[in-house]
Formats: sequence, C-alpha cells, structure tokens
Amino acid sequence: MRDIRLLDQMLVPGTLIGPFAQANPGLGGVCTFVGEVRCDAKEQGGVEALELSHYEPLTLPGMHALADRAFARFTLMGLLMVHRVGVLYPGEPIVCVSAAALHRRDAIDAVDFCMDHLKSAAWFWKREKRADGWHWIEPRADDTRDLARW
Amino acid sequence: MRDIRLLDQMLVPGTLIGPFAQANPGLGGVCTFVGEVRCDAKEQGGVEALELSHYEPLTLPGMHALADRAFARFTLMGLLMVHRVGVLYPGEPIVCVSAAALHRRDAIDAVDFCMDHLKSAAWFWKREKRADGWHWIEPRADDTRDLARW
Amino acid sequence: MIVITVVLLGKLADLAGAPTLTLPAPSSAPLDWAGVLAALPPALADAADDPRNRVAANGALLADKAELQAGAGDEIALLPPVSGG
Amino acid sequence: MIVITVVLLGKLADLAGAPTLTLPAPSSAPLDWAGVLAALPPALADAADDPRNRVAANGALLADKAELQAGAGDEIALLPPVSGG
Repeated sequence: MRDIRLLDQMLVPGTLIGPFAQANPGLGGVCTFVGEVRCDAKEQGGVEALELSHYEPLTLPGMHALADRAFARFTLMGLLMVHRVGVLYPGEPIVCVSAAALHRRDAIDAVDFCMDHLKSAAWFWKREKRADGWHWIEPRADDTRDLARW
Repeated sequence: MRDIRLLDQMLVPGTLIGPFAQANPGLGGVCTFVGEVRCDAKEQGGVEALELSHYEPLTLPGMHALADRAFARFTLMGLLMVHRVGVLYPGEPIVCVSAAALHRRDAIDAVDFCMDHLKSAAWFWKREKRADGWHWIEPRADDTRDLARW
Repeated sequence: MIVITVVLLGKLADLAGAPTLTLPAPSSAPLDWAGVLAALPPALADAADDPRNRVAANGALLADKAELQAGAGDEIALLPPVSGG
Repeated sequence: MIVITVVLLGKLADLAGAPTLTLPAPSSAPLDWAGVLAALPPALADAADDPRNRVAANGALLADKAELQAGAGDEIALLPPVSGG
C-alpha cells in the first residue's frame, strides 16, 4: 500500500496511521515519524507561522521517486508519505512518514531513510514568520551530514 | 512525559499515541514503532496465538531501566513504552514505543535503541500456538546482532 | 501562446513581487539562459544568476543552465536551494 | 513461613506443570543452588541446571548461582533465556 501526498489542509496523523496499518494486513511492524512545526525559543524570536511553497511538477514526483528508492532498498509492505504545504502554525504536523514491513528493521530504517532524503528529494521552500516579519530558511549543514549516513 | 507499562488487555496504538504527543507540547518530532503478532507463512505452520509470560519483579523494572538509558543517551522530551503480556492473536499489537524530541534524529534513534534493547532489558517468555500445539520461542542470533549496533 | 512563463520559487518570488512572470517569446531563435537573465528586472536577474539556483524547463530539471532553449508556451522555473528544516 | 517459593518461567513452568513450587525451608543452613537442584523433581532439575538459565532471589538477579542462600519466606525465580521474536 503506497500513499504519497501533498496536503494543503491540516494533517491529522491519527486519520492516516490507523487506515494505513489496516491496509497492510500481515505486517510485523509499523514505524511512523511525525514532524511538527516548532516554536523556537523566545531568545531566537519565536516562530509565529511557517509557509511552505512547492513547485507542483517537481515536488510530488520527487516524493514518488524517493518512495521508489525506499521500496527498492528495504523490504516493505507499505509506505505512507504525506507532506503539508501552505501556511502552518507551531504545533501543527508538517510531515508524516510511515512504513509497514514484515520486519522491524526494514520499517524503522525506511522511515529514517525517507526523512533524511525528503528534503533533498522533494522541493520545498520554507519561510518563517517571526515578530519582525517573514524570513526564508536557508539550507543547513546538518542535512548534508544526514545524507552522508546512507 | 514518561509512560512505561505492561498491558494485559488489547493494545490500541491510536489511544496511546495521540495523548502522548499532546502531553509533550513544543516537540519537533515523534517517532513511533508498533509491533504486531505475525501470522507466519502456512508452510511453517501458521501461528494461531502467542502467549507472553513475564516475571513481575524483573520485567517492568527492566523496562524502566531501559527508559533511563534512553533518556540519558538521547535528548528526549517524552518516552512511551507499552508492552502486552498474556495471550495475543495474529494482527494484534504487541509493543508500542514512541519517543518525542525537539529533533528528529533523537526521536528515531531512541525508538530504534529501545526496540533493539527491549528484548534483553525486559524479561519476556513467549510461546506460539501452531496447529500441532504450543512451542516455546528460543533466543535468536539476530537479537545479538541488533545489540552490537549500539 | 506567444509568451514564456517564468515561475519563481522561494525568495525569488519575493524579489519579483509575484510567483510568475511572463516574457515575450522570441520570434527567431529560442531564448537561452543569458537571454532570460537579460529579460528579467536587474535585481531579480542578479539573484537568479546565483550558481546554486537550478532551472527546470516544462517541469524537467536541467543538468546545466546552458541547455536552456525556451520558446513560446514553455514554462521555465527558477529554483533556489531548498530550505533546511 | 516455613517454605521457599520457586517461581518457574517459560518452559520450566511447562516441565513442572505449574508456575510455582514450594520447597520446605531448611531448618539449619540456608539452601544453596545445589540444594535447590536436589530438591526439585529430577527432570526439572536437569532442565534448571542449564548454564544459560539465570536465577533471581526475591526479585534480584544473581550474578552467579553460587551466591544463592535461600531461607524461609524467600522467593527464588528460575529464568530460562528470554525468547527472540
């Protein structure tokens, strides 16, 4: 079961995860990661909102290509990858990746792999609204370090 | 938020995961693993039921000690570790581990760490019911290999 | 269609003040990367020329901006590096 | 209490036909590991003697079975290796 989506409305993990597990009968384990919009420490200027823009012809195909790689690399029964676009507020889920497999290691590693690669595989541009206005988020050194793990 | 439990009734992940995420405001990510009782291939003799026994004075303290190690090793906001005991049927959840953290890597690694160590940290004895009766499950070489990762 | 659509992503959209621009399609030879830069407002052209930016033509990423050959009806996307998170 | 409780886990409970047994507490010196084995039914004693088994006394794992010193009211648990899965 493969469910790859961009979502422009509230992402409610509970409505995705239960049906996903149900759709993969016989699974041994499901690993799920849900990322939320953080409200950074006050000293850094709290994040009031986050906006994600995407480029339709690249972003969704990028997620599908990443799903292909995950299915090729791990022994999976199902993969769910749902990413928000649009304006989000702190505490709102921004991404949900869930992998179902016969064996635990495949499920956990597939989620880890997808999360590490999602930012480079799918094109998203993010800006944060702080007290002094909107700021574009630049690429980070951490992302390159995470990719070097695979 | 720390929630470590043995459960002798049906484990419903949805009833645990939502409240757990809610109980950790300000989190950046939540990783959750749910393991289910597999029904092995017919050729191997399908599993009809699984029974887990535990030794009260060791099993729950073992889970708490593992939680202590996870909190010491990773930067976590919360950790949920719920394990079933008693008789389970194929498709029923047997374990749910969820970690909430400011950063994705801590959440994913903590779940991976807890799942790898749960079997050696907490004492469970399992037997499977197949067509020809109950069979005790012996330790596996895989478990040692998983522990060598850390 | 007698125009080329330029889709601007991320901070380039901010700079342009709009998510898309249209350029008149050249009547003779197709527009190359230098031609696109020349047709953009100067401040936007400067930002677009950042070597970290990628270019897509009709939804396909170009390995090299030198490959660009745009004509009437084509959609060019200018893609700054994606954000960390 | 004048007995020692022996808690049997996993396949040892099967062999014993019960999850617990009681042994009479010795009136003089405390019971050591050899004394426990001698007091168990022979088939169970054989299985319990597997070096992979661990022993807990009153809920605390013993590093070495030679440490065992059980008296009246004590609970000894015989723990086979835990299952994979």
